[in-house]
Amino acid sequence: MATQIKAGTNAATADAATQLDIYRRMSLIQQNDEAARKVVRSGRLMMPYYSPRGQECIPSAVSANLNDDDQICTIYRGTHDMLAKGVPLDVLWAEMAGKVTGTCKGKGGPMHITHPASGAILTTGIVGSSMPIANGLAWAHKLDGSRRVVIAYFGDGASNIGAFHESLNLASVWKLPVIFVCQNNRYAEHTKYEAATAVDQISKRAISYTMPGVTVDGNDPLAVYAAANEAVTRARDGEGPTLIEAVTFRFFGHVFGDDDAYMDKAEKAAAMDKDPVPLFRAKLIAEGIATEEQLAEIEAKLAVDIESAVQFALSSDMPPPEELTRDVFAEEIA
Amino acid sequence: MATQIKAGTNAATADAATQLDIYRRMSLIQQNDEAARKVVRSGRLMMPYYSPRGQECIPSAVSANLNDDDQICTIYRGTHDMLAKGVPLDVLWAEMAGKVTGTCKGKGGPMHITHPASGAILTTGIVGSSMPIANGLAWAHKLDGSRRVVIAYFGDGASNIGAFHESLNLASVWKLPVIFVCQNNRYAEHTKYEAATAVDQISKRAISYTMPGVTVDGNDPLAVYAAANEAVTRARDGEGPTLIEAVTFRFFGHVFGDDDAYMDKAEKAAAMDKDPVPLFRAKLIAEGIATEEQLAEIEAKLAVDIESAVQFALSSDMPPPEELTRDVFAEEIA
Amino acid sequence: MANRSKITIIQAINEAIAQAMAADDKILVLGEDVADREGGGVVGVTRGLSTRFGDDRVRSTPIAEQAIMGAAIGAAINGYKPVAEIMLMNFTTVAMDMIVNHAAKLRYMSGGQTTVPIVIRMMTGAGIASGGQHSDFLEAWFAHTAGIKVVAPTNAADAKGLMLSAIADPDPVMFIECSRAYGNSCEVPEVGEPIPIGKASVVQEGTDVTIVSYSEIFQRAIAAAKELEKDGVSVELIDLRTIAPWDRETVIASVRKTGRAVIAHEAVRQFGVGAEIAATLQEDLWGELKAPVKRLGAPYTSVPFSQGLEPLFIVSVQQIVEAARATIGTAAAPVAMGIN
Amino acid sequence: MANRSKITIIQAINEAIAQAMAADDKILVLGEDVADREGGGVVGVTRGLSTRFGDDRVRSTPIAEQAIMGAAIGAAINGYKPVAEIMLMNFTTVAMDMIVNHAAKLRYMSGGQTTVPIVIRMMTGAGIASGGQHSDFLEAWFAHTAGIKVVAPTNAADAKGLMLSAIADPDPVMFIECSRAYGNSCEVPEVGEPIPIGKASVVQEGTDVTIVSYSEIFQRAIAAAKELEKDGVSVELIDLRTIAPWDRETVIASVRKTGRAVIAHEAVRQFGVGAEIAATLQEDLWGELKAPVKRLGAPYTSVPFSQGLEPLFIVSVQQIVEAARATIGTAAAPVAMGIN
Ligand SMILES: Cc1ncc(C[n+]2csc(CCOP(=O)(O)OP(=O)(O)O)c2C)c(N)n1
Ligand SMILES: Cc1ncc(C[n+]2csc(CCOP(=O)(O)OP(=O)(O)O)c2C)c(N)n1
Ligand SMILES: [Mg+2]
Ligand SMILES: [Mg+2]
Repeated sequence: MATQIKAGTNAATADAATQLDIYRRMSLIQQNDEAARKVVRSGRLMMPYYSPRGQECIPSAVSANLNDDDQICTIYRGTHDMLAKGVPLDVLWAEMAGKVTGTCKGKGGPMHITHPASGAILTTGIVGSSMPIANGLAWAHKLDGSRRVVIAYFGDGASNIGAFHESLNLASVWKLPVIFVCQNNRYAEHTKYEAATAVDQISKRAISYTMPGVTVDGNDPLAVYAAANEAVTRARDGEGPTLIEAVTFRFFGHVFGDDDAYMDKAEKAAAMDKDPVPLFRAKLIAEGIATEEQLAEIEAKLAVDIESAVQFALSSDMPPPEELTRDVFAEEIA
Repeated sequence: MATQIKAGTNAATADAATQLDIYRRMSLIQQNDEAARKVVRSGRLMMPYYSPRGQECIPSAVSANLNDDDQICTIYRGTHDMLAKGVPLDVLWAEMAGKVTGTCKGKGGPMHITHPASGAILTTGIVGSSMPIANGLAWAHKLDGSRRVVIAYFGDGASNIGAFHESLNLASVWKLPVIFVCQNNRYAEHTKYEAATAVDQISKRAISYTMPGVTVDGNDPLAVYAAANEAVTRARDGEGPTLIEAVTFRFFGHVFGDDDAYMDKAEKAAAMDKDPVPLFRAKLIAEGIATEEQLAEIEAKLAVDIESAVQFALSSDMPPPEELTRDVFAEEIA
Repeated sequence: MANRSKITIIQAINEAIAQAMAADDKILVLGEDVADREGGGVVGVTRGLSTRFGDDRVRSTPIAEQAIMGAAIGAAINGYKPVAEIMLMNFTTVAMDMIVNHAAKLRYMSGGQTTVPIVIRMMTGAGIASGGQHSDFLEAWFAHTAGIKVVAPTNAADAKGLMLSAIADPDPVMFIECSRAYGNSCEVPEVGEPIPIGKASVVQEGTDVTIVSYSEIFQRAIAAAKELEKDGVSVELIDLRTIAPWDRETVIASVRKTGRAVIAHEAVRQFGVGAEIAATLQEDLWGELKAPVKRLGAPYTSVPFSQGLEPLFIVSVQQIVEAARATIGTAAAPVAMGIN
Repeated sequence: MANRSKITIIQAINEAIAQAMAADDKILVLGEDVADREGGGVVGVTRGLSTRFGDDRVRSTPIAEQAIMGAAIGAAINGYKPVAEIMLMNFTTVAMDMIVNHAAKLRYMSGGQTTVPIVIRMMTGAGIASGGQHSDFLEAWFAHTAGIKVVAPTNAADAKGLMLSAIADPDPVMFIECSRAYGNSCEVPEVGEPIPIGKASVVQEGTDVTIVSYSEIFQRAIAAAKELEKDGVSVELIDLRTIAPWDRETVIASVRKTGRAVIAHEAVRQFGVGAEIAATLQEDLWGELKAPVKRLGAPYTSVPFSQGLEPLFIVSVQQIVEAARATIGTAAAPVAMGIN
């Protein structure tokens, strides 16, 4: 599936420990999503919630190649990217709940979570905007002479906006250590991929920037891992950016509450049959990488952590009124 | 030089009359440019002047495929595009001089000339902006069920800005009758092509939009004519947009007064040796399409027209003060 | 249907566009997800239009606001009348060149030769937990831009009438819809009548203080007026409806009568629309004001997400009441004497 | 060099950036054609910097303003201090998302965790026949945007001092350079001292009327003051220098003293910066004004190209003189009596 400029040939394979690690992240994301939908449905939290269900594999396999001090820029649909990168559950949930204990004291909310310590440096609500800023972060790493890399996550719809084009061109001209990871879930809000995108594979757009571009099965952790591994290595080595298109599906509509009528029922059913979480789980067991008991134990532990984070968030305080006018500038204003 | 999606295979050849017609336009542009530089140098006119010298061939050969009611969107460096499309000299010059007799009553100036009767519908000073609007014009033609087409002219530098990407994608998805003509003169202001553009041929970017893309020698009238002919035919037939990259050179720096120090002397000298105007002139004579006398007569006639337009412009009146607040809205404001 | 029940703003705008499209086949609709295949708009404003008027006239677009605006502008130049949706007002930031440098200026720069009769529909507003990048009222930017009109209705009837005028207008019109107000309903004529752009509505006459507002905040102004009435304060309530060009005559006539004015809007107070109105009033009504003109708007911050903070961001009924009271409590001070 | 001659604004900004870069290697410069290989900036503001500080720290970019701003924002988040050039202020329209939704908001939305210490340099201004898309003053937009500072010097000394402060500032600063003023020169200390952002300069003390202005129009205000002096009018001249946050204290103190104010700027008058100042003065100096605050700005139009019209677009010395005279000629009118 690689396009003109080949990628995917020097790929490393994820070893058993790495595969288990990827699964742990996927399960975390999946269970967290279930909890989030439940809490929102119950009305205990008021937030716009963009479920990443179905896309667990992508950031989990990408992040298995990253260090804590590597950075990601993600989007409103980003809890999977954040959790995979290591944003702690408590502060994530508290931020989603708008509480003062959240990553951003509740001022950012789910669409603008930032947690520098884990490298989750930017979450944007503007389609396409993760990419230009990822370039700048990567430019800094390059200037520092470090081997740190930056991941810019974005959707298929975002590949049609101007910022995508400007960013990939600059990243290539400046050879920045950035990896553009397009999570192609086949829909942009209510619009089918084909109705808005004039190319059959987004990875082909890499040709416009003389950049390696590759399309991978976004539900296959090993494929995503291998593509990301190659791209990350290239970026660390100063060889510049890569465009990875990971094809996946969005199980729960665009935003919580969405009625899904615009989706092709058969397409959706087929995609849900390929749910990456149970498939990878079964594979790990079948290949003897983990036992049913081991996985169940991991999952149970995650469930406890999530429940505890939800409780932490719900029981935390709202930010005090003085927070309204704080953080506009470094020097506080009246 | 064609890229993946082939263009240039069904091309028509310009017959003798067409070639002579193209030459007439080229000579008009070249002589007009000389006059413009002279007038600006003399201080008789205050305007930012972006010489199109060296790029005469492109719009001349493109326009030979167009009807009066086809439209063009051009840019600050656009007098060649306008003249090739048939904007009358008098009103063009008067507009450059800011006179009330100009196309836009002097209110637009050289960067914003509009002359709907000849199809010169938009001139923009914002890099990249000719393309999104060309789409809209073309959308109207398509809705009308007419066979009219729109040309969007832009530079190599403009191919790196977001509007380029958004426009080509939309044009392809909507199959609009628009032809994107990139006049690649190797420089964007003071920046060499390679320093800013991550692809060796801009036409390759057509792949991103599943659109035919072709690179042609922008100094070769027959090559440009053929590529444009094919693209125009395709557009008229409802088959959608084309990206044409015409490689050329900018003889006189970015804007009048520019010191050129950033330009490679040898590259410039080599390009000027390939001056398309005398070369095409010689070719027409050598091939017996025209005699020296015929061409000299055409040229002399053009010189008279230009001189007369300059005089018209210089002797025309400035717009009256009330024009300052006119044309803000249809209903005049106080 | 003499007796049909009240309709919401969403429905009112939908009806206005449908009415205009039925009367004039040059009217087009474009934007992200606006066609029925894509659900007829994320909140349903354009629902049913593509089914009724065809996929050629109602087109969903890629996520590419420059391309959306360019398509609208070009089609308008060539004789169509596109109603373009930029889903949320904050997304105008990716299309400002098309709106400001082109749509607003082309008539002027072409000396009147090309015109851009488009409507740009957008929703916005805090109070629904959308956070910092989805909630801004940016009307002051566009009001400061020559060549573009700005409209912001507060109720369904005005939304319908103003949309009809916006579509008929020969120039570009920004049409601001407040998400919080979408569900508000009132009686709306089935066959809409255009409400002129540039005309404010004196919703209630009064003698003590004039409250000027627009969009959803005007609903709060109504509530404030009720509250003030309990104290015996007689409020003149003006719904501006159009921000640019704003109805100076109506506002000035009212404040000339009451001598006091409070202006309230959702946008950040600093350099907001209220500043222009206050600056105009102090000049045009020199010596006639009984108190300084009061301005209310959001604090100088981004819109916070937290439910603990977001309600504090939006001008409240109480703030309006207090500002009005303050204008009345202000002792009339003598003007210092001039030197000549 | 105690005796070096006067330098222009171009040189002053160049020296300020060089001084800051020499002191702090985290300072970067980026923008179209800013490096010496590309001529060191279209008017030479960044000339010599890439040669002196290296191509890594001074980078020419593609024509891609979103990419430029994104690169600046990201590098700033990671500890650098980029000075980004958006060649002309009108080109901010293609980068508004990056500036407004990101640079200005990230500190707030992240609860203070990420900061964006960038300088955005732009030139603009009518009067040099650049036409409708290259001449706008858009400072009111940014002043209305919480989280971004706006600076607009009128002379070389201030340009140097303000640029040093802008670079040192921990938050984003828009730095507006007026093309018409670039060549103005004055004595400028070789080693620049930062001039605080947010502090206006009282350039001349006076007692009859305060004229507030900034950028090149302030030069016209100086000329107007000279003219008025001939009539025996004593003018207090305030160069605002910073538009946001503007120096309320200084302006209010001055107008409290003179009782009269004229505000003049190049931007369109309607919904311009003058409105905020006038609105503030009428409120904060209620009863202390001897005349209504006068605002001068451009008419509500695009910038015309023609030399027959363009000069009429820009606020003139004569207009400032007349406005000041009008404030003095205004008969002091008694304030109408309040009802309580
Ligand atoms: C500039 C801009 N335009 C429109 C929107 C509204 N919007 C939010 S998400 C979205 C769809 C994005 O689709 P895609 O990029 O495929 O990402 P996904 O949601 O599928 O993960 C749109 C149109 C926006 N946030 N920003
Ligand atoms: C959005 C925007 N950014 C920057 C500029 C300043 N500018 C004017 S022309 C130009 C160079 C354009 O180069 P190219 O597209 O190659 O066209 P050419 O001038 O060579 O014909 C630049 C950067 C502009 N006009 N608009
Ligand atoms: Mg998607
Ligand atoms: Mg070029």
